Amino acid sequence: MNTEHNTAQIYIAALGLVTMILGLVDILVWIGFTGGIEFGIMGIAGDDFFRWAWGGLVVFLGGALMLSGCRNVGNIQEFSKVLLGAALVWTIAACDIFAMICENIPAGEEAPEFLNSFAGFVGGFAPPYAPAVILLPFTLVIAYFFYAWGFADES
Amino acid sequence: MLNSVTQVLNLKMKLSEMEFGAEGVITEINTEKQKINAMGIRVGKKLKMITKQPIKGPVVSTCGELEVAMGVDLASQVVVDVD
Amino acid sequence: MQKEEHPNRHKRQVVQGADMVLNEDQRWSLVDLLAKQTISAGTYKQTVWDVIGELTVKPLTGIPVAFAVLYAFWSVFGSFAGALCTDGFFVKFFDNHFLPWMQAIWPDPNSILYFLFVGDPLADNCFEAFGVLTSGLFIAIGVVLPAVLIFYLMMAILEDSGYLPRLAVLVDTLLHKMGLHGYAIVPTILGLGCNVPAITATRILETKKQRFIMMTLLAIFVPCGAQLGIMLEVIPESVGYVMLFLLIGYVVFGYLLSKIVPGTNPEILIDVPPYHMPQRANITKKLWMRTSGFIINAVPFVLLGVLFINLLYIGGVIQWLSDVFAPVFVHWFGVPKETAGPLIAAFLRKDLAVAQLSNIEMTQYQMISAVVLISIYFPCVATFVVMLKEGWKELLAAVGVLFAVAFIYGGIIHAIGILLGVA
Amino acid sequence: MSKKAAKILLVGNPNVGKSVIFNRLTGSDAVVSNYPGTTVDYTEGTFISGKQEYTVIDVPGAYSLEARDKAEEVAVRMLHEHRDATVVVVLDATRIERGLYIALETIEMGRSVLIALNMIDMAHDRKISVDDRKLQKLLGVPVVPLTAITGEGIMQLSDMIRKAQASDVKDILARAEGRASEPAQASGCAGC
Repeated sequence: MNTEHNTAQIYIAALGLVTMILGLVDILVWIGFTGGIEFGIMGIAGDDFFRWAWGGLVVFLGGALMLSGCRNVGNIQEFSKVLLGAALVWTIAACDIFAMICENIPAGEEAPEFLNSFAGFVGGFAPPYAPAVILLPFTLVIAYFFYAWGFADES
Repeated sequence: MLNSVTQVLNLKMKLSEMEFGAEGVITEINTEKQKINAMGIRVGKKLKMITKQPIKGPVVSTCGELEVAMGVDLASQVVVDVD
Repeated sequence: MQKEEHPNRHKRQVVQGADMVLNEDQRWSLVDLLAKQTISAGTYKQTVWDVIGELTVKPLTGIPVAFAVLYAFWSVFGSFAGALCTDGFFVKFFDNHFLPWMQAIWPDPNSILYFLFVGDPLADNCFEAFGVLTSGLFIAIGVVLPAVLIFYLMMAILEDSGYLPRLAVLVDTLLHKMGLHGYAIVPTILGLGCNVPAITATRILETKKQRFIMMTLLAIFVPCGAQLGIMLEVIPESVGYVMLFLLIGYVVFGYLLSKIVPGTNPEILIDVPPYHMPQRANITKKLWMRTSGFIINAVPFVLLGVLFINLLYIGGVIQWLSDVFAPVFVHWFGVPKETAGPLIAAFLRKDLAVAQLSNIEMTQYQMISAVVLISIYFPCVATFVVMLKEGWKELLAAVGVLFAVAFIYGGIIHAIGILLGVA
Repeated sequence: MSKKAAKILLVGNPNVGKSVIFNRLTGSDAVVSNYPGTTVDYTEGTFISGKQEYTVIDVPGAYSLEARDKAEEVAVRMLHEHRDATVVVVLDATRIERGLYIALETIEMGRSVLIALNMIDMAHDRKISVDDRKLQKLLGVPVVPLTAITGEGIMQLSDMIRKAQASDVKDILARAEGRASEPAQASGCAGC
């Protein structure tokens, strides 16, 4: 258990740090330090105040929460901070995914029909993705800890 | 009429001045007693200060299973025997 | 602290039919006696949910969560109402199917009835047609309804999960200084859906002063879901700035009002319940009741509003008003004089006014100024009526404040524009 | 449906699950009304138990009957308006004390009362046990434990409504202080 916690600690610390950096980059791109960034499957357009400045801030704060609780993750108080930090990232990612779904159900604006074709629908989910979406699978590990370490079944 | 709390070396303190996480027994409620009582915060009950918001925001405390938020001026009228 | 309102002076006379009545202290000690004999608490280990309950009310950890919740609120709203319902479905349906059909079946494009109900015979979309049955129906069903629906759904989830009191505690720090109460966040958020239920929700506040400030701010600075929907549709790139100006106005004028308005502003004293999983049955019931209430109370006004504006156009009233007020609009607010028309229209439905604005040539900053002005200008008729129900004196005072605010704030925004060099 | 609809008022603190109980009891015919002269809304619905039809009113949440805000004022007025109604006081089993206060106030009014002890599952999770039999004996009115969220105990609640009865606070005090051992008359059916 202890070594598992140790590894987890390092993992969460690294994840928190990366999350903070990516959140910060979201904001910086919006401010205008660079144009939109594309890096592999990750894309930061930075065009919209709401999505990138506000959303980026939430990602940044999520990373900060994970980092603040990583020192002693076996402790319920500290773990809750980590979980909350992950939840902030999930929120942004879920909103992004929900937006993709909503945008891809209808056919394009010029198309005469109402519903998108199946291929068109699936195609709408092609990369690039926002950092929060890319962080999603990595932060879901924290949900695994939540169950694996028995925090879930106390109630 | 409730049991008088006589403990040694305890510190009487306003709820608004308590440390985060500090616990104690309420000894006086000097304002809007009826209203505060109705929320379940009463003299003789054990209370734990959870948090207070910055720039004179509300104070949150728990009293048993109850969690109550009150403005800082109200909180300064609740006196707690801190242990 | 003396109380402003003594709601029940008749309290004591009512207790009858019982042999004995306890006073407050006696009753509490009886409660203690009963509790002692019936309740036993074992040792209970704090769960993650309890800790999160605490974390979300502490400022350092709670404020990030509040940011995320508001982000989600806005994002889901935009995706569902904007991208999926309005853009994805209703625009297409109304522009490609419904409008051509109306134009084809309604006889005599040159008649007054055609102008009133179908609008411009050459229009190829429902924003520009401006007939009761074209633009009116499109806005009511295609734009406003999805906005209000998703809005009330999220509000119901916030309420039932137990997050709302925590949000109230966090924002009370600011709202109390504006003469309000943390729970003023409820009418504020509801007002982003529709001002009518929001005005009703001001009952959550304790004193007349608080209710007056809240109603005034709602009428002035909180754009309703209909407006938001239209704004997202017509000026998507500027909505953020419009909201920013409105938010600043909300805080600044709230603070000023709290200094001016007489009355008391008691402090927050609320219960913070533990988190609960929202129940589907409860959510759907609430959603249905609120949405149907909205359809009954607000939708007829959209249709009547379009009719009324069209009549005013035919009568030449709008033209006359915009000539009279042109100097104020051009020099003081820095917007084109054609905006006078939509401003008159705004009294009936603010959302329609924004739609009309989209047809006027102007710069982005002028557009932002005009939309902000329309938002802070008069509440729609439906809001007006519910405010009247709360008391005509308050309504008159609110109207006075409103004109002052619209005049001052419009000038300030123009000045900021000049300073930034974008006006 | 022999008699005309009997009235039930659901009374209790805010956040005790009153509306969940209301939704469980009544069907989809619930109506929201505005209390005359105020901005406070309340919900009204009907249900049938045994052969009796009941009209249930979900009274706005109140901490006490010394009304301090509009919602509490409406709660007090409703209690006075419907003098013949049975009052179901809803308590949150995890935070009983605060609810007992308004329960006692209602009993002192001489009303016919039934206690719905809600959120039993939460109390169990939190290792709080409430002796509902004892509470029933002490108060002299029927106490029904239930978990409205899952629906557990709702049937018993609707069956027990006709067993609601008035109690005297003098006797409650005597029993609580151990001066009288048992309630004067059998309270409801302690067995069910």
